Amino acid sequence: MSFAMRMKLADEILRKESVKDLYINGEKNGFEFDVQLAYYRGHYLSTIDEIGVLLDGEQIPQEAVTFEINGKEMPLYKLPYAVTEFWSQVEPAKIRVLKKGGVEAGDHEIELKLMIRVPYMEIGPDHNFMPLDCGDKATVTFTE
Amino acid sequence: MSFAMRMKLADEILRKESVKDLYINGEKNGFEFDVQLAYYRGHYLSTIDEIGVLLDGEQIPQEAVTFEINGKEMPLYKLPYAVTEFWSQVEPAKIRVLKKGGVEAGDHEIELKLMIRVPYMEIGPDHNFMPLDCGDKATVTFTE
Amino acid sequence: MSNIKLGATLFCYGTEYARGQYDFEECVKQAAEAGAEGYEIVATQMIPSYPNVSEEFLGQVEDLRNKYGIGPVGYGANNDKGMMVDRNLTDDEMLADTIIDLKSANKLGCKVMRSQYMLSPEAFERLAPYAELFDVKVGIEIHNPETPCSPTMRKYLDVIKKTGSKHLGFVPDFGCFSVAPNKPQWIKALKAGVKEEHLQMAASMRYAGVDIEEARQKLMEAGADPAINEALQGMYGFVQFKPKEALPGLLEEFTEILPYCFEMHGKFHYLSEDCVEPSIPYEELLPFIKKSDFDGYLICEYEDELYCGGTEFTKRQLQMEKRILNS
Amino acid sequence: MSNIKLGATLFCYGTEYARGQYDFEECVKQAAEAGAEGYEIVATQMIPSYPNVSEEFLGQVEDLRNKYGIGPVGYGANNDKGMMVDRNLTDDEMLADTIIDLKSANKLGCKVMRSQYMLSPEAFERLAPYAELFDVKVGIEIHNPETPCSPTMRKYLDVIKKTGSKHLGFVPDFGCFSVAPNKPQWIKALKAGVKEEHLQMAASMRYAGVDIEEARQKLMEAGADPAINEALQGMYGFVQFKPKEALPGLLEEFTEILPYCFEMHGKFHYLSEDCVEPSIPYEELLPFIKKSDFDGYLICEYEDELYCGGTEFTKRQLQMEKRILNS
Ligand SMILES: [Mn+2]
Ligand SMILES: [Mn+2]
Repeated sequence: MSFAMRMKLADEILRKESVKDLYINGEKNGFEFDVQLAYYRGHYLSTIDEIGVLLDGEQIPQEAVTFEINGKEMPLYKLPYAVTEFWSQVEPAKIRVLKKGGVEAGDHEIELKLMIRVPYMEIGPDHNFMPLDCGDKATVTFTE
Repeated sequence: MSFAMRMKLADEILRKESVKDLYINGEKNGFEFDVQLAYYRGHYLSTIDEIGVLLDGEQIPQEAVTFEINGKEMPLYKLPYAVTEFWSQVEPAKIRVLKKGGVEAGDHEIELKLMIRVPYMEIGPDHNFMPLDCGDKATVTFTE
Repeated sequence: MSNIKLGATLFCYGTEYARGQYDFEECVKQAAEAGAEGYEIVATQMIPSYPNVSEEFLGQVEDLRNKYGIGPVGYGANNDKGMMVDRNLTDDEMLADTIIDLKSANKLGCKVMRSQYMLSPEAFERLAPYAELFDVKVGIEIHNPETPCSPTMRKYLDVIKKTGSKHLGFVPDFGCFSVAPNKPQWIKALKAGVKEEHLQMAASMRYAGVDIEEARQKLMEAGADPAINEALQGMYGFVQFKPKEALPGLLEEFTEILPYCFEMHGKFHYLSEDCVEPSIPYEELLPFIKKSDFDGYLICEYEDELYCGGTEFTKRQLQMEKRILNS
Repeated sequence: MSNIKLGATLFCYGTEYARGQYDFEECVKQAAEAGAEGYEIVATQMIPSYPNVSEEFLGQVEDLRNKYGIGPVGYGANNDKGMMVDRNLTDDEMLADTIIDLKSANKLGCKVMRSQYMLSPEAFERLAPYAELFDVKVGIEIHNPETPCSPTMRKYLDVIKKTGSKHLGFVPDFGCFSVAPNKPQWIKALKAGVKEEHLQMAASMRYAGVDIEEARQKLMEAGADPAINEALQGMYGFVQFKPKEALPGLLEEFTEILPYCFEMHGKFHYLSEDCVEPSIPYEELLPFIKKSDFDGYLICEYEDELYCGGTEFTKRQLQMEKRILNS
């Protein structure tokens, strides 16, 4: 599938001002950020076909990333199965990334890959639905 | 699998005193009741292998039954997929049954069929886990 | 004698809502100010605890009814057949989900629910007793490129007639009566550098029923900017259009399903200051409905393809509808 | 020199908790009154927002610490490999879930987490850097019928040695040192009508290593009540036992893994008023640990097979442990 819909209703999907260091036992050991669902309606998390985080182009291991909505912090692997977890388009999800020692001071590019199936737009047989690219990237400055 | 574990820690799984008529637009059109998870710990709903309700031995259509925990009222078909919905053993679920005209006055037997896989007790290869029978039945009196 | 009430779907303010410019209250307020007598709520868009309605949200809905004088009259359901990771939902499952929607519609006090044709005719048929139980009328939306009596819609018509249920019917979306190109796509293409002559050429080919691939090739040969592709896709997709001469035939189809309509979507894509929708023939449609026995809400529905917000356009749409209906 | 702290798992009060006789606070209070210096919490049993720890629950835990003087010291994790409908979780998935457990353990201030061998040695190995990040030591529980150096446990020992991580280790459950039949099952069988002589016969065959099917057949031939089957299943299952002569060998195995133990489960099934566990050799085990370099909590753990509640037994167990350790 080469074509994927995009619907960037809001300027920022990945919210720059939400990017923060993540602390464990008082020390920087990762980062977190908020992301809004880039569509005019909400979706069950089970419509997520692909999700992942890259820092400066490098893939973060899936087990080190969590996704939180509705007060539930979930491992990424569960999202495509989460048929009862509805993501409202006006409630940003919080993505948390574990990274030993945190992110070095300076500019870094954070990328979220996020592909969704639009579950009421069937475009072919055999479970074929309109793909929606909800990914985004942003360059942010981390401090000491 | 002929053997299934039972762990009726509490006397009543299906709580008799919780059985009530269900009203739609002011008229009796079903019934509801609470059920506790019959095990010493909670489980993800995705461990449910089988669930259904019978009234006086007659199966209620699956689409007419819902299961509510954590403020979410869900159709039965979703339960075996609900990998992020955790059912605490001390928070009863509410089962709601749609039935046109409600239940006639008099004694009736309500049965809940509920089979769960104990997900940390592997008893064989190929996704074979200890079956747990969490079902129950109760005879209750409905009034006019 | 018709009894047409005018409403708006809060979906009109979808852009403002997504950007955090409007919260739910502001959407209701704007719909009231635009002149809507009631609103449709797209459940997946604005119900915080979707698919269930919490007591908290219900309380807010009632507060806003007291404050602005309007409440929900239509429940916009989606039918997410593709929501599971590895397979389509079965009819049993689609039915079960739609019953949850019925509960929520009923809780909100909506007497009408819009469903989509992802709900199969077979599941729709099985829904009838439940729709009756909750006293919520469920209408399959007839959305462009479908027309009132296109083969797919005819299957639902058969079900409605077969069951004889007063709780099954249609919600025609006026986009299905488009007889001219979609204005926003035209504007977007021009902005993207496409020449007007090439857009005209594309529209002519569409009127003439030329195949999309052939049209694309001819446009490329004529030197059209590749940015024309999005507009072309639209002309053959969800905003396609027929020649004006097709209108009598469409109205004939409309006549056949009208007895089964209890809500309509007054779709619009653009309304200049003179309040004319360039692609949808409101001057013909509204008098036609006025003469009919239709009793229900005409819900105006702005599709914001320009991402410019629906506030001003929705006011114009309701003005336009009133003007035509009162003339 | 050992440094043994005495704790209790709130699982001891599982029956009272399930019946609504005790809420979470009462469980903590009872553990404190029984003399525990800290408690283990089985996450799937008592964390309301499992697998996450809410601020609300954390607040309650801190309130109870102030009120009763004890807090959580061990996090009992389950490893639900079979939680998905149609397949087992992969190592990647088991690892991801266990990291969520680490977060929750850390949030509760637990320095030790009990895991189960459903978490494969390979996933356990990959857990090391995360356990270090959160500074939570993760121990695989050695549960009857496993023994400290049984083939399965040896695989984890290899991983612990290979990684050299101070954050990977074992939590031996003393049930693995059983050298006599389980008392509650004996009691239940007698109540169900089984004759004592048939239970004795079953135990003798178990000691002698007779195969379960052969044992069952011999018991039936001897006229045993079929209710003996549950007891027999236990004797060959999770509450199996070895002859007393096997104890030195077991303690030798224990010696090999002791450097990697940072928590132990003082399992008990029954404690009469004289405070003796009929199947687990505490008189030998506790002096053995006292002489070692073990530094951590000995968490007493009542397995309530009689559904009679653990309140009284847990008090006795802590008395018994203190008596032996202080003698
Ligand atoms: Mn519409
Ligand atoms: Mn244990």
